Amino acid sequence: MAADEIRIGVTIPSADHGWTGGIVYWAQEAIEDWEAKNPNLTFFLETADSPATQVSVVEDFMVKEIDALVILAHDSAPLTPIVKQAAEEGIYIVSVDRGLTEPVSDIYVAGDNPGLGRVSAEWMASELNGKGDIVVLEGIPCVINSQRVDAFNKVIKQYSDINILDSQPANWSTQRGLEIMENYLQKYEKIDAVWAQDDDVLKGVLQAYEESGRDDIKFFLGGAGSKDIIKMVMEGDPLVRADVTYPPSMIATGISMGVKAMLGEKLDGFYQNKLPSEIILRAELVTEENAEDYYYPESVF
Amino acid sequence: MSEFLVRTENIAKEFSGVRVLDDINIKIKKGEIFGIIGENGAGKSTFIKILNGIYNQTEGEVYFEDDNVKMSVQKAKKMGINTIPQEFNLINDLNVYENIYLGQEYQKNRLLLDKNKMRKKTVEFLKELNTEIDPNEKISNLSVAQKQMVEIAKAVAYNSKLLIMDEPTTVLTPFEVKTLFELMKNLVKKGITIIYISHNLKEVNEICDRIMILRDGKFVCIENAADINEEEMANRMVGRELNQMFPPKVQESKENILEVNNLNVEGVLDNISFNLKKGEVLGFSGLVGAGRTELAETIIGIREMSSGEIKVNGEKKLINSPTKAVKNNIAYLPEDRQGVGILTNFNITSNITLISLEKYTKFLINHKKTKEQSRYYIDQFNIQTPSLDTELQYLSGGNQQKVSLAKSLDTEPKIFIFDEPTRGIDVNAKMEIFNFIHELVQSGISCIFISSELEEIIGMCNRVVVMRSGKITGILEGEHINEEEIMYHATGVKRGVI
Amino acid sequence: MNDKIKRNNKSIINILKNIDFEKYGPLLALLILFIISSFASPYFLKMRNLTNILRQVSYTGIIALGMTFVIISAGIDLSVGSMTALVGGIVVLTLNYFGGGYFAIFIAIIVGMFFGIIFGAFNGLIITKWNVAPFIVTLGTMSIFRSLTLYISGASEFRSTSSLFPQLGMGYILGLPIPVWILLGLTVLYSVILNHTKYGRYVCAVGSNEKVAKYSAIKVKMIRFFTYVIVGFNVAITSVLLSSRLNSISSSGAGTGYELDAIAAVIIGGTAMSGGSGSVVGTLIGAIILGIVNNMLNMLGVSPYLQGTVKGLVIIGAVLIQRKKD
Amino acid sequence: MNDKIKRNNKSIINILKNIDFEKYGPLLALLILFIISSFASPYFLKMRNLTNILRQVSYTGIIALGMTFVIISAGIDLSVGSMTALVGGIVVLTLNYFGGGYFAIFIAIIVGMFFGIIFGAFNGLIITKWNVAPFIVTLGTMSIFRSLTLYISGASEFRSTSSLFPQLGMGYILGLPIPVWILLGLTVLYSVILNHTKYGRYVCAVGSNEKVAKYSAIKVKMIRFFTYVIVGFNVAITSVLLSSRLNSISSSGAGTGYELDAIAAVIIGGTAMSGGSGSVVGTLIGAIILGIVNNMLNMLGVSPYLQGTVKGLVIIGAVLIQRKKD
Ligand SMILES: Nc1ncnc2c1ncn2[C@@H]1O[C@H](COP(=O)(O)OP(=O)(O)OP(=O)(O)O)[C@@H](O)[C@H]1O
Ligand SMILES: Nc1ncnc2c1ncn2[C@@H]1O[C@H](COP(=O)(O)OP(=O)(O)OP(=O)(O)O)[C@@H](O)[C@H]1O
Ligand SMILES: [Mg+2]
Ligand SMILES: [Mg+2]
Repeated sequence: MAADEIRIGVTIPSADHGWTGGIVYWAQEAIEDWEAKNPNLTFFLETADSPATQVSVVEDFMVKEIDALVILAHDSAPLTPIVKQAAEEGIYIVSVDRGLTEPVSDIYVAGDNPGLGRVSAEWMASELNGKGDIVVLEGIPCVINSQRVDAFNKVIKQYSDINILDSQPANWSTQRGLEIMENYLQKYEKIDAVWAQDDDVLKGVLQAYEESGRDDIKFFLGGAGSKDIIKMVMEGDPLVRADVTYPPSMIATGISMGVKAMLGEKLDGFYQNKLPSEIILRAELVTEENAEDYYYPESVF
Repeated sequence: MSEFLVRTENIAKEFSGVRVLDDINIKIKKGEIFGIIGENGAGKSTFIKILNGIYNQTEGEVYFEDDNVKMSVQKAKKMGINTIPQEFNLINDLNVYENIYLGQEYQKNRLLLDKNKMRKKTVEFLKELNTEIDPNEKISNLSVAQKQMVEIAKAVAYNSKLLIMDEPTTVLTPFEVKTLFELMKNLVKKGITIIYISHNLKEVNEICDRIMILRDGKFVCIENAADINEEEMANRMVGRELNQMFPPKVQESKENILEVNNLNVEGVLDNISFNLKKGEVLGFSGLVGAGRTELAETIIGIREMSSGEIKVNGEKKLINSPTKAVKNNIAYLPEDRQGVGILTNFNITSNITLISLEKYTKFLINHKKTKEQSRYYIDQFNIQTPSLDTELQYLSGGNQQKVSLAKSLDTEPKIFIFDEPTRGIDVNAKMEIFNFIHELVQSGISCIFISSELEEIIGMCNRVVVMRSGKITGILEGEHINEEEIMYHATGVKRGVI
Repeated sequence: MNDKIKRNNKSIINILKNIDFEKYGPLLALLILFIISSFASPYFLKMRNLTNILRQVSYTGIIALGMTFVIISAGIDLSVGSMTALVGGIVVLTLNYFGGGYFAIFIAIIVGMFFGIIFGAFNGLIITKWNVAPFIVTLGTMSIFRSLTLYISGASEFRSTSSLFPQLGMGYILGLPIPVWILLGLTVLYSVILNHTKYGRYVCAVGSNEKVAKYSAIKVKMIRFFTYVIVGFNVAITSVLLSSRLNSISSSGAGTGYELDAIAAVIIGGTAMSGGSGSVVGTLIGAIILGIVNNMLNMLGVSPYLQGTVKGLVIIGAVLIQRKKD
Repeated sequence: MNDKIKRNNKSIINILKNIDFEKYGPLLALLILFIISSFASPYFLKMRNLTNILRQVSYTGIIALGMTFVIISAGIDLSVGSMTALVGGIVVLTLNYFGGGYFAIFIAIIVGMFFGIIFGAFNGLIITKWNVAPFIVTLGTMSIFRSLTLYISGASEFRSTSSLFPQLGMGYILGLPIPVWILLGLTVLYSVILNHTKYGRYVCAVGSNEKVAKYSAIKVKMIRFFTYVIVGFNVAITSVLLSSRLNSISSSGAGTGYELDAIAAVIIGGTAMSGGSGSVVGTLIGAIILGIVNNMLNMLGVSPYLQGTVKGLVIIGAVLIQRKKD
């Protein structure tokens, strides 16, 4: 290996639903871009289907003598000890999205899970004028899901006239979203709005609603900003008027931060020498007005 | 303490309401050989399964050494009751010595198995039985007769008080039977009591002290062996006079229907050549492991031959699967009934029509026709069964054998290979089967008749092929078909020497 | 008089005692569950809810019908979920390629069936030709099929551009969704095949005792092979229905967990894992039982965390009812 | 001379022919994989990499050792993954409750073992006492255990506050990680139990032919029952090691997929799904084979989408080498 070769290991959860599919896509995009730009950069990209597998991946990276690690942790606590060990061996750590439980990363690039719940709730509350019955379709029961749902519920609690009728896990799966929504539609005579938390799930939900032939639901809100849903917002769909971002491209940003740190580059327009230690990506509200800016037709998600 | 080891009082057994044993009161003396005979389905196996704890009686009491016991398999083992069952009770995945000591292993330091001791003892037991079987051989690699010897060794290996033998000799040749009888006599001398079940009335008469006869689950009588002869035994078993055992032999035609030339199977068969004539019963005799079963399996395409040819009706045929054998009108009745013959969780009809299913199928199976056909066989062979839908595991051993026979027959073969066809079949049914074979050959069907019972071979066959360790050592005809010459060719030594 | 009553009483107990629990166990479990559900939730008996359950059940149900044959022959197929995604992807790609009209739908279905059969045959071939344990082969292809799906799609969705295609998965005929008709039709078809054809009989024989089957001139490998082809074919049907319903197939999510659902349906339906015998109608009942459980968990609003506990208990309970007495 | 060479050639071929592929198949597969890997990646033979592989393997490997007994007895246990999470959660909670010192670690381990045995016994009890198919029971408890884990943690992580606890999972003794020592020790122990004790013999007997075992006065249910207890015990060991390594347990992610990995290791190791015989050392080899495959996929940087394909092919290939001739 060349003396000035820089080795960067990237590990992310494997594509088990749309959003993680997007993560894989954006990671590959960023790696391709950087490899084209700088021949000294060598990337290793590994997906992992569980926290324990991801620990193995990091162990393997260490054998490969990486200089920097970009990690989107499967779960925070289980990955912390091994990342800490990597950091102790002098590897530069970029942690993306799911933070670690100890301050071991050099940079933390994150989406805002509670933010997603909060922004969603605030928008829904205002659309409902603080009054109405809503149902919720959650993700897989896990930390991220809890963060989103808890934040959502906290905001909704402030509106005494908004009722959460039901909240069930749809596992971030379209088919499951369809089934759960079918059941909701049987169970509740009147629903004013639906929060699906994830755009994949929302697709199933819309399908179920369309088939039911009902017309009581005023609007639906998904999450994460998949291109299909953004497109619906952009085209002024009356039922899907907004989306809240949780962009999978954050992994690409994380990779770039890792590269820049290795190359000793600064951020453009940034007056500090070192890169920032934390970058939190806002959970942004996408509406018809700004949807065009969030539409990436060539992305997989 | 009384002189009786086992007493039963009013034993009765019902299976889902059907009474298969009724009111059995017997006393078995210590140190005697107690024979039980009866037709297929008479309840012999059921009776001993009550004694060894496999079944619980519906009514009545069992006394063992004067204690009233509610028997279980565990208790029976503890009390020293051991059984050689009618169907093999061996674990295929374990080897010989592991099977022999299953449930009664020797241990070192009360923790680890003492394998060497068990191996050594196994060799000893097998030697006592004049059998050479590697104690490390897996059961699934043994021939049926070898498995039977292992079963015997297994029962003998335990410290028994009561040894139950349910048809132990059906696959054994006279040579092994003799060894077994000697062993039994030795055991009795040591004070062990033996219950002996067999359809070979001659053997029963020879070895037993007293004989109990059962008919339809009911007690008929107990006689001293000295006071009763074979014919009487058979008559009382069946409840009527029996006539001539073997039908007359049919003159075969000159035409060969099957020719086997220079057939070799590596390590098993060595240059086998013989022919089978139309309408002939061709006997195959030999000792355990002579390779008769292997030969049959090679002819029907189960085993691959390394060289040689098989001609059917003068035409060379490649028979490399049982399907081809059936196409060439060859049928096989296997000796290993439960291993390869019948499906124990299928009912009678499904078993009988399994090979010949084509006959009953246009697009769908004609269930009516299959039922009619199996009813025909039930009548023909007098198969004892509650209904056509009874799964085979609930039939008695002999009746299972009859179903197995019907299954092979239903393919309407031109060549029929019987491998130990009378295994576990009562005298009456034997006669029926012999008559049936007679009818077969009369109608021009040719039979290969593999049997370890010399009497059958002599009584039934036009010619007899004798085999020894995979080779043909002689083909006997006419008056040469006698016990002495067969044994000579089978063992390679004159009688009396062995 | 008294005497007669007593006798009557006894006979009722006898009748109950003599119910063949092995045979009617699944039906009994379904009945009990149905009655409990009717009381537990006012929505359960709504016509729409019942048809919903049936449609939700049809995807894994159809696969389970094929799985019945595999399990009766003493095999197993873990690859069905991944295969659903892969075939679904192929169906959508074909559909888009030919423009999404009626003709395209027709071609896509044919192509889907073709690939389902090919993938099933691939499993069957390795299992029978090379004599590798079905569990391992299908564990391997489970991984392979999913990976190919991800590769082809770049881990995204296969999205159909046809506006006609969804009619198949969404449509109703005589008040029942089309997938339900297909499920019921296939149940009848396979039930006939299992009970009234040579093939069905041979599948049972092979599963019961392979050696006996071989000696009985049954082409054991061929019979085995075709059980996997049948599953592949059924997977293809499910793929078409599922992709039509959603007008898309997610490469990562489609079909995940189908293998366990399908196997569970087969076993709840009374077929033994050890093979040898089984019932296609039982499998249908098993699938419906699972569907009702899922439906009721939502309808009753059981805590998301505890849904798994209830589901597990009901699955065990359903089989407990039909357990064999020793 | 020529003659001699010929004869030598022949004898080598004969030797190759006579290798007992069933017995040494797993070892052969491992050797081939090892050699290929050494050439394929410069990192493979690094000491650090080899010990990494062994440690990575130890979690499912330990479970697979127990699973060997279950499968030999013709059973199956799908609940091991969920059970790992639940026991792991309990271990961490206990640890935190007692303050995280050495004493707390000791108590936590004891409590973990206890619950592992209890959960295994629960599976075993339903399977043997009520005679329900192992596949269904453990499918049910797989769902139940996971659900309880989620419920207890509120779907979050169990985080240990102890700074001593990780030493167990991360520490080395004589150059090998502690979990590897435990894996090797247990392999020896279980190998002795399987091959040199009555219990092991009986497990084989029960798996090969239950009826014969019963008639040989073997307490079939008891033997079966304890195979599940053994698995539970091993799951507990894995739980302790895993939670110590991660100093936490994720309620949704811990142990997912362990059941398939463990079963695959057992079968790759030469134990037949149908039970009756098997090898503990084989299982260890099977687990290592899987570990090397995973390691190589990472080391060679195979495209994430195609990793599944390679993995599937290698799993099938490893068993193909040791297939039985008919
Ligand atoms: N488990 C069972 N369930 C139902 N019926 C049974 C069962 N076992 C035996 N039977 C029936 O009991 C009767 C007696 O069977 P048993 O095996 O005792 O006969 P046997 O005298 O040993 O006959 P064979 O000489 O053919 O071995 C038979 O009619 C058989 O069908
Ligand atoms: N599956 C097998 N694998 C290896 N060797 C076998 C196998 N089956 C049988 N043999 C061996 O082949 C030889 C011939 O056995 P075979 O069963 O054909 O004898 P036989 O003449 O039919 O006598 P019998 O049936 O009375 O035992 C025996 O030595 C036996 O050990
Ligand atoms: Mg009998
Ligand atoms: Mg023979």
